[in-house]
Amino acid sequence: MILYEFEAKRILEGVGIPTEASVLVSEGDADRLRELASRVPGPYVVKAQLRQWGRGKAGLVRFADTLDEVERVARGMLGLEWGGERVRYVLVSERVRVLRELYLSMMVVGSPPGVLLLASGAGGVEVEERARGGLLVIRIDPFEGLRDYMVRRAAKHLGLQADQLAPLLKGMYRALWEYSLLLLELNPLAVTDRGLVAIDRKAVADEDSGNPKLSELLSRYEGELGDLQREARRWGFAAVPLEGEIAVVGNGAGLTMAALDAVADAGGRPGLFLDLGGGASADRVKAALKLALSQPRIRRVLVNVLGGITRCDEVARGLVEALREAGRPGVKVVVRLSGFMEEEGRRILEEAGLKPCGTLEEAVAEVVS
Amino acid sequence: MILYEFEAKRILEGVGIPTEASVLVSEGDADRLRELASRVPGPYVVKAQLRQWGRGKAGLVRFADTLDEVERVARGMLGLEWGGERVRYVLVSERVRVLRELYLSMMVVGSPPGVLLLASGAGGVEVEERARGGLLVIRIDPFEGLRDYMVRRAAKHLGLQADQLAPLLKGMYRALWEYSLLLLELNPLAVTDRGLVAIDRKAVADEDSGNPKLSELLSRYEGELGDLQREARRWGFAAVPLEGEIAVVGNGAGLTMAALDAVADAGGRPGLFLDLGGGASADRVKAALKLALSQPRIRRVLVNVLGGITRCDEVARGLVEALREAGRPGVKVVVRLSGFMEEEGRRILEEAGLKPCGTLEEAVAEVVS
Amino acid sequence: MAILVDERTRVLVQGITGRQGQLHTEQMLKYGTRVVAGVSPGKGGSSVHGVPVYDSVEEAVREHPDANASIIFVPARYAPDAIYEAVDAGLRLIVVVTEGIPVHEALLAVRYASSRGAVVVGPNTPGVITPGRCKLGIMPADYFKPGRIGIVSRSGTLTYEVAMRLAQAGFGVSTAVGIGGDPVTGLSFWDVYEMFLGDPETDAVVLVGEIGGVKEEEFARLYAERGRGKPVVAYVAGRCAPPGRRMGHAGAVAFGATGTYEGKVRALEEAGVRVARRLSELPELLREALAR
Amino acid sequence: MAILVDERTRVLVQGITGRQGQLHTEQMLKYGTRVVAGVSPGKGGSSVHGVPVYDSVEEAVREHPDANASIIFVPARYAPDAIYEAVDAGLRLIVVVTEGIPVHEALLAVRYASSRGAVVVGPNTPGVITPGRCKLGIMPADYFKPGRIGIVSRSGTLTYEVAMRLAQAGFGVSTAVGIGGDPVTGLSFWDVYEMFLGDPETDAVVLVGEIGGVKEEEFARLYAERGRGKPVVAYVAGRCAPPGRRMGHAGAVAFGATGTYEGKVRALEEAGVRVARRLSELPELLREALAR
Repeated sequence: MILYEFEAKRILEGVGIPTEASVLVSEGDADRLRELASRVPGPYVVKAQLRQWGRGKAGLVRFADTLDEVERVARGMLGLEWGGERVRYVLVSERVRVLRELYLSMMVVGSPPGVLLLASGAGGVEVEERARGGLLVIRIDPFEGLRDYMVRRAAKHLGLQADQLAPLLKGMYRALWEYSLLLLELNPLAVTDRGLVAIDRKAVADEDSGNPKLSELLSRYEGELGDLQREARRWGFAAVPLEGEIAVVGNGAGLTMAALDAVADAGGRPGLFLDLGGGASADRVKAALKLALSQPRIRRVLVNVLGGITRCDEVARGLVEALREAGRPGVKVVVRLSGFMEEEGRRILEEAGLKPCGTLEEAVAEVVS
Repeated sequence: MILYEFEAKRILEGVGIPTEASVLVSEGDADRLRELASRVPGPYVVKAQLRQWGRGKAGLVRFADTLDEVERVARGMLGLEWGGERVRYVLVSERVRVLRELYLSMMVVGSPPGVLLLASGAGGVEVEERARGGLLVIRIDPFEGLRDYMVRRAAKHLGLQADQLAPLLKGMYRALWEYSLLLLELNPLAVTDRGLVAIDRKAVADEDSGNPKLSELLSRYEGELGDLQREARRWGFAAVPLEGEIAVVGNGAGLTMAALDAVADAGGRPGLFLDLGGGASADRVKAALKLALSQPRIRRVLVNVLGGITRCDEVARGLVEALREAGRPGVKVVVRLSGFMEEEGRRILEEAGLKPCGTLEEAVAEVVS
Repeated sequence: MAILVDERTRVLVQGITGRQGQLHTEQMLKYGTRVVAGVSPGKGGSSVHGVPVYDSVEEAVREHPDANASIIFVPARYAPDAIYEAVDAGLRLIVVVTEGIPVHEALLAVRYASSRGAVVVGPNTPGVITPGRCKLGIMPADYFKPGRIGIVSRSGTLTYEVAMRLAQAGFGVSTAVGIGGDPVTGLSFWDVYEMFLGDPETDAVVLVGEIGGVKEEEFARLYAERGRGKPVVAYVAGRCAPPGRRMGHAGAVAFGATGTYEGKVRALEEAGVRVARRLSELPELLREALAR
Repeated sequence: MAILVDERTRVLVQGITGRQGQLHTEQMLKYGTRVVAGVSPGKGGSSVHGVPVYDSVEEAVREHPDANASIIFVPARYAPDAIYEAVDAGLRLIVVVTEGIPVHEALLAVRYASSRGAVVVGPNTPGVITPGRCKLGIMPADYFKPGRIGIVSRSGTLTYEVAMRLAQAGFGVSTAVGIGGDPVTGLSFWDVYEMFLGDPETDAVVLVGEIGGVKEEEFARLYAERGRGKPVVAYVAGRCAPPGRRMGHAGAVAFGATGTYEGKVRALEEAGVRVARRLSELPELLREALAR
């Protein structure tokens, strides 16, 4: 789960990391915008809140000198659609006088297992800019935690006093564990005449963590899900709506992405990614197909299931039932099913007028044709 | 630092481990004894509070059925001297109906570094008794902590439900880390008709930990120190008063204990153990000798210093000064000094009428003669 | 030889009495895997498909001292505990099938295992198979034919797809290892590649990656620095996935410039790894790599 | 050979600018120990007795890649951090002279070092000396003559006393290791004994113990179970110490039935270790043990 910037800001404030004064304006508060913004000293930065990267380049971070300007800019942002997402919130922040921009981040990594601390004397949007400032990488073993010597090393690299940097790094490391964060990024971290201020930030949390401290954030996140994704979550599916009209349904993220790539490669326009996850049982496959069929934009469906131990005949019966219950005229369904009792499964599909394919390529060719 | 039982009891209660109802009576409260004890439901157990093992065998844990009995027994205990210690507190506890006695303890160990969890179905005073009940030893790696599977194993061994035992073990493990405990022992842990109750307990804390949670306990401990030990702590010496009249002063616990053993072996009666600790500098050796000389019981002093890098001539001058400033007629001082500039040191000692010895055996023979 | 598992592997199944545990114990036994014991707290004394069940790993290992590997089917909430229990009982190979283990808990458990010299495969892995000799996992065995190609993959079903295509093209598999789809796993691509390097029964390695994380990039860096002992051919899923969206349940999400398809392919190719743009190209690339 | 340190040891001194650090750097250099660098945060660029000083271990190791051991003179409060820094910089032998490190912190630091394959000697140790070849510690070198007896000790000055007595009786020392006086140390008696077992330059081992803790008992158990490759003669200090009193600053205290003199001597003797009742008996027992 990618957190909103304002959510990350609150987490940082909770662990004692200085941030700029700001006020959050949601769509519903649009009429109180000026009043809310007036609580923040100008001049301003107005930032669209989005669960993705790249808003800066898209013009969704804007300076404003007056409240009039804030109002105009913020109203322009609220409700905007960008990258498949609606701007539900804007953050109106005081514009901090920045003497120097730094970059600091921590992320969980796998091999060897630990947390990476990245620090660069050059803040800013681009990785390349960071690299120019020299990117310091410190590996924190979870069994040692953040040690003072690391703080000293990072401080030296950034041209800061260790005492000045210590509370920030300790706060970040604490937040990473307390909030089950996979990534926490201060970019830029501003050197100002009143010390270090984290004026922009990103965070990604492990939504499977079951961490009670994330429950408020999770419920906001879930409240923003469309019907499709809400229904998918109920079944434990992973659904990502896309722009086109072909739904790609499969079991396993890798396999389903591979099918998606193959469809796009063959000139098709994927409109839905739907991963059943583990356990391609008959009822789950049936539910997934019904869900795909319920999407008005979807004109074609590719079901690609490598059953393995599950009986293909059962899965085939589930698919046929789904079509009978939720089939839409003019929606073409192509199935590729492999595993135990495959022959019997193909027979059942054929009898129901479904096209059973032996390979992914065949199925892709069929669905885009 | 060996904690008082009542201190350990409070720690256990703080981490949610059930204990019996009790009231603490200090020497100063002796006149309110009956009133205090009446807050506890009878029948009673009256326990002298001591910073050592073995009070049970010494008759310092007594049952009492009535408040009259409590009063008599407790008054008999308060102020008593036992094992070099005065009974400053008694704990008056309700006598819990025990269905079965268990033993549980956790201790910090060195190799491999971790915490040992010991559990036995036979509680009681003696190790042998515990062994009879089968002593389960579970090694807890600090990097895993107390895991549920360990709780299940211990519960099975003790004939308890895991759910029943879990809060106790988790509480003990937490207390061990929160209070820098080296040892925490529930012995016995009582199985009663209202569940598990820790009716007796021992704890040893790391007094060097600098742990703020120990500060109250440490100041009580320090408040009980005699002048000798208080002065020793000021210098960073370790002093243990003993029964006899020969003070054994040395640098390093092992060497000083070896000298103590040698003195006892030769028929001498040690009256003070005084370890200078690291750094046998002239001023520290001087201070130690003065401290030993200030003890009225001490008639002879053995100073055994393996200087190493420190200059023996400097140390010798310090010793001579100490004698000049604090020497007592009739107190014999024997010195064995070894290290850099040893010859010069011996010369200085001889000039001052001190007997410099070349070996520990020589010095011991001289001091007991 | 092969890597990780072979005919000497003696398996203990943790969570054997659950639905998945029972099903896959049966499947592993059918395949010929030597499953010697199962563990399920509170179910000690029973048996599953003839395999005796114990209350704890410690008891199971005491009764079956030949056990040298474990496979964990325990639900996510209890799975970390099962890993610690297996490590502490001295097992040196632990396959964690369970998905949905909190990442930070997995981080600690996996690090703990490594500190005690145990290898964790997974979490969220289909397991390990050395075709014809030992299956320690949940993969449909039919897709894997014996041969001389090593497979290392972040994916589950995509691995089966790859193995099937290799078999159709005449390539068998020495060992296939699912390192697991979660952001933190016990083994990296490099760890497994190094094992294949030491395995005389493996001629080349197929690496199956996905967008998200930096595991492919890390492999590329190490392969460029130290590797190249055996040819590696790769496929990376997720070329058309939109950035910032989590594709599936685990680690497949690209954040900003991290974990993108382009970044991974560039890193791999610069390191000397041929990357198939389509699955169907894999056998041909493999043939070319072996010919060189 | 010898164990732990010899002429190939290249030393880094952490806390080199402190009083103790300066003094013992000088002493080690005088002895011929190759001290290649020192570390003292904020003092980088200076030098101590000709040894260059750096701000961090990482910088020191970068400039002196031959450094393979560290000795720590940092005050107790900062010493754990110094251990982590040394481990993370890849040093594999770390001698911690500092006393008074909180036991629970030492526990974690020492366990961390072992998880990364580093050996910690101490805390609260005089260090390690291989007479005539390398002194990595604070012991007065004169007491230690080259020879074929290994010494392993919990004590500081008592070790010097023992070494002196051995020298007077004609025995030299292969290596003397102070494992450290604190309750938790990086090395156990057994760890060091095992090293001596593998050292062709050591014929027998003198173990110097103290009351308190269970280190001597643990050694006895392991020696009875697996050991006896080389004869061991022991001395245990504290026979006349009263129970329940902390003798000295570290671990020397017997609690109840744990850590008593009698228990230790019984355990050692039952395991086949001769225990000298007096220091003066050590050389004779050693002679007998070697004759057998």
